[in-house]
Order: sequence, then C-alpha cells, then structure tokens
Amino acid sequence: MVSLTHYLALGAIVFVIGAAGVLMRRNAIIILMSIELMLNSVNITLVGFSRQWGDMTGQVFAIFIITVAAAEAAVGLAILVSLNRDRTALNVDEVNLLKW
Amino acid sequence: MIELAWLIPLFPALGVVINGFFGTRYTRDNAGHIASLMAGLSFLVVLGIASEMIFGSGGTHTIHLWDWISAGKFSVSIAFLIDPLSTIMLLVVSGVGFLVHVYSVGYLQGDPGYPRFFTYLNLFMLSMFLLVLGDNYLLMFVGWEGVGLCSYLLIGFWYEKKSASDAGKKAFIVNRIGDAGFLLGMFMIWILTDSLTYSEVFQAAPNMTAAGATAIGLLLFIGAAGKSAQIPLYVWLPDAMEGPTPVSALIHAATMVTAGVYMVARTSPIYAMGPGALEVIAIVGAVTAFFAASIGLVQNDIKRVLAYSTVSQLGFMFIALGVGAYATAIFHLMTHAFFKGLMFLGSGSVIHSLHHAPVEQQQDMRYMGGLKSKLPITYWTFVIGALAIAGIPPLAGFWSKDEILANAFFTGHYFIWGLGTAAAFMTAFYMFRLIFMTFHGEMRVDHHAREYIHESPYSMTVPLIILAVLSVVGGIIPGFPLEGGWIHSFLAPSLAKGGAGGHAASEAVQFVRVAVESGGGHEGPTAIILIILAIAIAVGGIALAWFMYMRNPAVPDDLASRFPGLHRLLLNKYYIDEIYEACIIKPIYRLMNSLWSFDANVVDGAVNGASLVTLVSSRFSGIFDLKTVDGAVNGIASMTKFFSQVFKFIQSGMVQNYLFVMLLGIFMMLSAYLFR
Amino acid sequence: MIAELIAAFLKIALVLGTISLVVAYLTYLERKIIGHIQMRMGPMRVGWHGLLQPIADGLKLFLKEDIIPSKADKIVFVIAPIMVLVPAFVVYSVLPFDENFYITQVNVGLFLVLAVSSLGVFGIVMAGWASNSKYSLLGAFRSAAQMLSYEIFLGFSLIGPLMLAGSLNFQNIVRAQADVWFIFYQPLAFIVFFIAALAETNRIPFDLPEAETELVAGFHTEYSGMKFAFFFLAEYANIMAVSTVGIAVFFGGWGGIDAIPLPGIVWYLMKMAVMIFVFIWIRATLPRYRYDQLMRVGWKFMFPLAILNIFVTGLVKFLFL
Amino acid sequence: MELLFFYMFSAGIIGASLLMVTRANVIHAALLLVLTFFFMSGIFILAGAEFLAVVQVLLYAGGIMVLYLFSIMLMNVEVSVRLRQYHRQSFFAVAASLILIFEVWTVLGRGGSYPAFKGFSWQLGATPGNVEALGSVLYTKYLFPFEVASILLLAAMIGAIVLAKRTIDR
Repeated sequence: MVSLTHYLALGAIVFVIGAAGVLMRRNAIIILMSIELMLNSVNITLVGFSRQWGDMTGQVFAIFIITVAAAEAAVGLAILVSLNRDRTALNVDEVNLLKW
Repeated sequence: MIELAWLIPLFPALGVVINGFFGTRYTRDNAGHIASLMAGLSFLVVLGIASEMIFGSGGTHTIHLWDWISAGKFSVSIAFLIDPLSTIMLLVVSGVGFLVHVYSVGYLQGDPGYPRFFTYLNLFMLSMFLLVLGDNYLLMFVGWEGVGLCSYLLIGFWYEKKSASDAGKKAFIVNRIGDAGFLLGMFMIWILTDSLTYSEVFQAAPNMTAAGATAIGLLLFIGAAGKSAQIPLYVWLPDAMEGPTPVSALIHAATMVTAGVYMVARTSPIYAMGPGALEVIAIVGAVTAFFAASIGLVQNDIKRVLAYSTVSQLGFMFIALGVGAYATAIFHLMTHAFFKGLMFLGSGSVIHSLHHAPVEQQQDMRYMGGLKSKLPITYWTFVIGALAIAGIPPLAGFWSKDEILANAFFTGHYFIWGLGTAAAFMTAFYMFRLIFMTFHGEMRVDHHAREYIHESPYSMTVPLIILAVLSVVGGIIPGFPLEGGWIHSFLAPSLAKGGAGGHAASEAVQFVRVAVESGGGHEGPTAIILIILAIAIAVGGIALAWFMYMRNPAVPDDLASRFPGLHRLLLNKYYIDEIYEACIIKPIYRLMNSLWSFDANVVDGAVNGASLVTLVSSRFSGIFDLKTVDGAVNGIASMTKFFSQVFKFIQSGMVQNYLFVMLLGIFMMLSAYLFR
Repeated sequence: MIAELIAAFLKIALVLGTISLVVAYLTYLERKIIGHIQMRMGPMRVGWHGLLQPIADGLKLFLKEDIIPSKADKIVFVIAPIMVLVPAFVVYSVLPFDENFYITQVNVGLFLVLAVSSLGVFGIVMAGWASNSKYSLLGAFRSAAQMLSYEIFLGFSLIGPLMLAGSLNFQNIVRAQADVWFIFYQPLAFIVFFIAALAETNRIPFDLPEAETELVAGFHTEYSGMKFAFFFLAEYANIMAVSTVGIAVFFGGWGGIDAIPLPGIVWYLMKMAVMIFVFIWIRATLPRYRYDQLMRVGWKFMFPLAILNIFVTGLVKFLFL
Repeated sequence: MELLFFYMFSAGIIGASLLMVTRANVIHAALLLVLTFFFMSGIFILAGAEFLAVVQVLLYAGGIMVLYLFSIMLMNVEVSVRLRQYHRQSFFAVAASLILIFEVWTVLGRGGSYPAFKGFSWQLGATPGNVEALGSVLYTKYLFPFEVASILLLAAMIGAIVLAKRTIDR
C-alpha cells in the first residue's frame, strides 16, 4: 500500500537531486532544468498530501506551480538566449557580476 | 458621507493614472487642471466628511474595503479609519494640497516636466491619504513609503541639476534610516499585541510593560524623526529645497514632514505606557527647535531660512508630543501648515518674480530688497504669515505655540521651556530679518531682472490670500480660549487619556484653563506672566530685527567689529567648512574609495549617508559640536570598514555559492528540527 | 482478471493491426486520388491498378540499408522515429470507435489525446537536431513553432463542444450528440479545429517542416529504411487519429441516421473515409503557406476566432441552457 | 499492484533525473527531463490526480520542454560539451545533498503513521471525475490566485519578449 511517506520520500529525493544539480552544474540551461525538477518534486508532495486528505487544494497548487514553472522557463530562457549572444558558453560561474 | 471615504484616495489615483499614462502625449497642457480637479474633488469629499464629523455625531468609523493579507494569525485589511484625528489631518492635507495644486498650475507653467510634476503631486496626495486614513500600521507604512518616494521624486524633479538629484537621493537615504526604525517598531507591535490594527493594538496597549512600550515608542520615533526632520535625521530637509517651491510648501512644510507628528499622536496610547520615550521626544524636539532656529539666523537663501524654520517648528510639535499635549501638537501642526505653507508659497512667488535674475541670485536674499511695492499681495500675505509664526496674537501661531510652551512649563520641563522660548525669540527675529531683507530697503536685484518683476498670476495669489486668511483665523477659532479650545475636546476621543505623560499634561491643562478663566488662582499669575512673556519675546524679536536691518543697518557690522570672535565664527562658516572638508571628509572619501570596491551595496549607502551627514552637519554644526560629529563620523567609518572586511568574503558574486549557503540554511533548520 | 487482460490485448492488437494495414493502403489511396485529381493514373504497375504497391513499398523500405550519418547523435537519432510513432499510436487507446468498442475510457480522454499528440513534436525536433544537418534542423524549428502554436488552437477549438457535452470522456461526448451533431452548434469551432488539425499533422498547406521543395523533406532528410517508414506510419496514424477526434466531437462518432440501421462501426468508418478523402483532396488543391503567413493566420485569425467561439458558447450556455 | 507501479515510476524518476543532472550534452539532459516528467505523470495518475497528470504531459513535456529544446538548439551546444561541467563547490554540494537526504529520511521515519488515505479512487474511467472537483475548487475558492497566475504568465511573456528581442540599432 502506498502511503503518504512514499510520496514525501520521493519528493524529497527528487528535490535534493534537483538541488544538487543546481549547485554543482556550470551549464545554465541544466541549472534551469534542475530548478524545474525541484518544482516538480514539490508537485509530488502536494499531490501526495492532496491524496492523503482527499482535498483538491494540493492539486490546485500543483497547477499553480506548473504555471509558475512556465513563467520561469520563459523568462529564464529569454535571459539565457540574450546572454548567449555575447558569450560562447553559458557557464554560470562566469556570470559573477552580482558582487560589488 | 463617511462611508464614501474610499473616494478620497481614489480621485488622486485617477489623476495619477490619467496624467501618468497619458500625460506626455494627450493631457500635456491640461495636466495641471486635471490634477487640481482631482485634488479639489478629494477636498470636497473631505469637507463633506469633516462637516459630518464636526457638526454631526463625531465618533470613530472604520470603512472596511477588503482583506489585504491574511496569513495565520497575521491579518491586515485595507480599511480606512475616520476619527477626529484623521479628520483634522485630512482637512489639512486636502485643503493645503488643493491650494498648492492650484498654485502649481501657475508656478510650473511651461516646464517641460509639467505633466510629470502633477503625476507626482497626485501620487503624493494618494499616499498621504493612505497614510492618514489607514486603520492599521501597515497601511500607514504603505502611505509613509509612498510619500517618501514622492518626496524623492519631487525633490529631484529637476533631475538634470546635480544638486537636485543629490538632494533627492539624500532625502531618500536619510528617510530609509527612519523607516527601518518604523519597521522595527511595527514588528515590536506585532510581537507584543498580535495585531497591527489600531483599535486592537490600543486595546492591548494598557497591558504592555513599560519597557516594551518605551521600545516601541523609541523605534517609532526614529521613523518619525526621519520623516519629520528631527535631530539627527534632519539633514535632508534643508537640501530638499532644491525641489520646486510648491513642493516645499506642500510636502516639506505642510503635510509630509508632519507625518511623524501624526504617527506619534496616533500611537499615543502606547506612548502613554512608555513615558521614557516621551521624555526623549521632548528633549529631541526642544534641541531641534533651538538648533535649527539658530542656524536660521544666518542663512541667506530665502527657502533655506524657511526650511530651518520648518525644522524648528517641527521641534515645537515634538515638544508638545513629548510633554503629552498631543492635541496641542496637532493644533500646531494645523496652524503651521497654514502659515508655513503660506510663506513657502510666498517665497515661491518672490522667486517666480525674479525669474530673469541669474540663477544663483534668485533665492539669495542679499540680492533682493525693496520688493514690497512690486509684489504687494505677496508682501502682505507674507507679513501675515511671519506675524503668525512669530506668535503675535491673535494670529494662528500664537495660540498653538503658546500652548506648547505653557504645557512644557507646567509639566515641569523648565529646560525645554527655556530652549523653546529662546527658539521662539530667534524665530521672530529671523522671520522679520527675512522680510526686511527681501521686501524692504533698497533694491539689490540684478539690473536686467528688475523690469521683469511683477506680481504673480491669480492662480498663485489666490491660494496665498486664502492661506493668509487661514493664518489669521486658523488659531483663534479652534484654539480659543487658550488651552481650552474647541480642538481639544474634538480631538480627545482619538488620543490617549491617562498614562504618565498624558496624565501630567491633562492636569496642566486643567490648571492653565483655571488660570486663564479666573485670571488668578493659586499659580494663576504664572500663566498670565507666561503669556505676556511670550508676546514680549515675539515683539522683542521683531523689534531687534527691525533695529538691526531697518533702523540702523550698520549695527550688524558694528556688532561684528565689537565681537570679532563671534563675528568670525559666524562669518567664517565656510572657512570652517573647508577645514572640515580637509580634515574629515577628504580622508573619509579616500577611505571610502578604497572600501567601495568591496561592497557597494552595504558600504555605499552607509558611506554616502555618513559623508553626507558629515558634509551637511559640518556645514552648519561646526560651531556647535565639533567633537561629537567628529567622533560619530570616524566611528561610522571604522565600523563600515570593519564590516566590509568581514562581508566581502561572502559576496563572491556567484549565484551558486549563494544557493549553497541557502541549502546549508535548510540543512540547519532540518537539523534543528531533528535534534531539538 | 485474466480474461479482461486477454480481451484488452486482443482489442489493442486488433486496433493496431488495422491501423498499420490501413496506413499502408492510405499511401496508396493518396497517390491514387491525387493522381486522378491531377488527370493521371497513379500507381498502376504492381498488381491490378497497383493494388499491391504498398506491400512492395513496405518490402523495399524494410530491406533498405539503414544509414546513420556519422556526425549524427546516434542515440537520439534512433529514438526519434520511435518518439514520433509511439504518441501517434497511444492516442488510439482512448478514441471511441463504437458504443462498446474502445480500448479504454478515461475521464480526461479528450485532454489526454491533446497531451499525447503534442508529444509528436519531440520526435520531430529530436530527429531534426540529431541528424546534424541544416535542412533537418530548419525543419525541426519550423515544426516546433508550428505545432506549439496550432496545438493551442486545436485545444481551444475543442473547448466549445466540450462545454456543450459537459465531459472530457469521449463516450460521453458522442452520447451527447445523439440528437444533433455538434457541427451544427459549433461550425466556427470545426473550422478552426480542421485547420489546426491540418497543421498538427503537418499536412499541406501547412507542411513546412517537411517541405520537399525547399528543405528536401525537412526533418527526415537523413532518414532511410524502416526509420523513414516510421515517420510515414506516424503521419498517417495521426491523420486518422485526428479525424477520429473530429468525428467524435463534431460528427456524432458512431451515431448515424436512425432510418438506416447500420452498425455504429460502419457509420464511423464511413465518416472516416470522408474525412480522409478531404485531407487528401486539400493536399491536391492548395499550395503551401509561407512561414510568416502561417504564424499570422494562426495568431491573428484563428486564435481570436477560437476565443470568440468559447466566449459565445459560454454566453449562450449561461443565458439559455 | 499500486505499490509495484509506484516503485517502478519512482525508480524511473530517480534514475532519469540522476542521469539528467549529470549529462554533459544539454539535449540529452532535456530529453531525460522529459522522461522524468512522464514518470511523474504516472505517479500523479496513481495518486488519482489524472487531470494533473495530463497537464503535466501537456504543459511540461509538450510545452515547456519543447521551449527548452527550441532554445537549446538556438544556442551553441557543442561548445559547452567540451568544457568543465561541474562547479568548484560540487563536492560540498553533493555532500550536503546526501546529508540532507539522510536527514529528510530520518524526519520521515520519525513521522510515524498517518491516517489511512481518504483519497479518491484511482481506477481509470470512474465516473465522478477528478476534473470536476478540481475545476470547482479552482474557479471558486482559488479564483483570485488563478487570475493572479494568469497575470504572472502575461508578465513573464512580456518579460521574455523584451529580454530576448534583439535591440535594433537605429
């Protein structure tokens, strides 16, 4: 029998995989995709809770998360495309003007 | 009518939308008319509400519009509070605001940023209404930040002028310091009372500890000091005179700078629980009143004299708050809005008439003089304003200012009373020095500009006349008899009763009223003597100004030769400035230059703030407190240096490092959960 | 349990087998019809009137050398045709063929069809990219943009009928048309649907991803042998699937005229034949759109139309039903 | 049966996402991410969220990932394949991640037993659909967030256009 713990554990594992991807990759696109993965892991937990309590709220918020992910992907990719114009590779650790 | 309160901020919002989006293309030349119409409509609504409040039932009304934030226990709604206090504030804001709108139509005619100006002005009205109307601290904070933003935008309205944009930035940064205090105070309120809505907070206020209430009071006062230009955060206000003059009248004299006074008065139930904070407010207010007035004595820029006068008068209001006489503070706020708005608009009229003089001479009183015959309406209204601020009965200033001093005296704050009285004397002196230098004597205006001097158009003089009338009757109608006027009973439901300061004040009020009405009593003669002394001081200040600048213009020089030390001190102000520049500011700039590369975000704000503070305070305070400023500046610099040394390692600029730290944070939180 | 499983497998096998067979003969049909429209005979050599032509073609493709370009991304190159074919077949799992003849019923049937058919674009994009050829890549780009855009109109056009039926389940949608077909209520939706369907299946006049004359067959330029056959199989399977959706949503599915008592499946096949004939007819008649025209038609014409249709349907339903 | 499918899908998700995170070729990573999304939609179906499962395929796989592929193809992928792939802090990141997983695991283990699922049946084709329930909640209780989400999408759209548009020099 699948229990809530299964969903939560799966969500946590996927989240951490995504987080590790964000933290260790240099390629900006893969980082963006890892973020998508993290967002999706939240969806898993939300759906798990939704099922646990027989309440639609979790699924509603999963839909909102997908919306946000779409927005994030659009803007993120737009930034990358414009970054790509003056750099050969999209390595995040070369984009370090955030200091000073 | 009261339930229509939501219309008040709606009209300016409409104006912002119209002028903001369509201003440059469609409403260009009519932007002023649209904005004035919106301000006027708001004023009409306010009038309706006020008449209902004053002649009708009064009381406290909450107009709940919608829930804004609702998260667990924390809930804030967009709701408007109409009570006597906000009614008075609404009247002042919308009334003076409307007049300034009308005035600006004439004053800014032909400016390239004409629609932009009115967009900002309407935005300011919107924010100020939110500030005054909000029924909780968060909404007030929204308005508070809004007026701060508008102040910044309007000071820097002529942004192509470096000094104007710098002044705007300075105002913004200094205000941020105060806002941080306000925010912290708000957090404290939430922690202690679980609410930000006034009614709930004040219900819980009597259960606060004195320490908690004092902490809240002091934090909120930091915010109030920033917005209302009190020591040590007053430095932005004189520079704010770089903005257009109507802005100075509306924002930096009549309304926005009094937001701090309003906030303290609004929070009076909390202050009543923390009398320590009130003492601090009273002392800061008195020192500010004295300090600013003394600076005002030597200024030559017409608007700067008024600016220091504003700082000084705000100090008076804080004295009143500090001694627990909240109603008197609001009363003075109102009368001050009338006469200071009048004088700013009058000075605007003078500057407007000197349109063709060289830029650096337009505001300099040494290049004016003899304008009385050319600008009769401006002159006479200005004189009324000056008499009002000097405290000549029966004009407005007398009633409110005298109540403040009497309250200070009878609550036992003799030192504060002394400072206030000295400040009042100086006020009378420098105001009439201003009048004599500007309107009397021989004309020193540039020859080319002379033929262009003319009285301003009706859209500018009519507001002056209206404000002059208000300056005459604005004190006696709500304020007579002294200490027992109508305004006190009207405001009473909104303000704290009891508590340490409040209690003392109300006793004093009783006392003075007895003194006035019976003309005697146990210590009755003291009250009468105080009143007579106040009048004498005002007359004395005027007379001294007349003696030094009209009767015997040689006296200043004579004095200078007789007291060479004092003379040099006053005259060599700029020489001292240069010493400061060389000794403190230059090394600091060098230090900062080596530091700024580490962390502009942290250092830059602090450095500019610190160096600006140094710069400005050095300009006028060298006479007063060389050592204090020196220590503080070096302290700030070394503190910044220390922190930037620490923080520069954190700022690697790589997103992933930041994210990693974030992950570590999650890790720690989970660990805390695991091992708790 | 086991009996159910066997029945399910039988159904799946039947449907897939039929589709594969029909697809083979669809190519023949297309060539024949176009030939006759263009006043020629079409394939005539293999068998009577070329009837065995598809089998010969299939045999040829099957025996042909399977070339993978040396610079291609091998894995993606191999997966791509499968990625095209699988969604095309998965769609059939929820399509209605008769009252009681379907593989499965899903609550979100219509939605599932849209979702799965949108995956076809992956295969095309993968094929285009993996071939490492500029024609293929250009074809893939065009296809991605085109299919993403027209998928939206396709979905939007189906919302109107959906609101009338009140269900996403195909069986229910068809049952809701027992009296009147939705084509009569929703002509606008059908027009949008049909145009979008043409674009979704990369048919003329929207065959820009392939565009033999400019892109040398576009995304499948580098493919040969069975992989090439997969693309074709998928294309025709898609045409049939989209026709089935159209029939189910607008033409009453298996329902027919009461006066003529034919089994539902026959009605369905008849409608299908008409739909496919129209597809081929259009191919023989219309020229290809230019890329910018394609986008303009989509976003400036079809999209507002679809929205308008939804709005009007909602209004009418709210006011009168 | 349900448990079996759950483990299958979970293994798929974890395997595919691990591969995705480690690929040098961005296209492969994107395709693996699509695969992950498929498995996730399988998980959603198991949890009775069929609408969400379809949305996952339609929007994520069919929409967002195509956008990704599209953008990747516009950029120069070959260059980045030959570069160093991992950030200098990788080791710490992985170590922290592992510890984090361990911690989550412990927390979950402590969580104890939950009450039985109130859940909805996950049989396909069951008549009272999950779509109606979702819709009725989405368009009543969460109408405002829904509208805000649409505004967010609009803002993102405009932002993306502004960002990605080439500035035309006049």
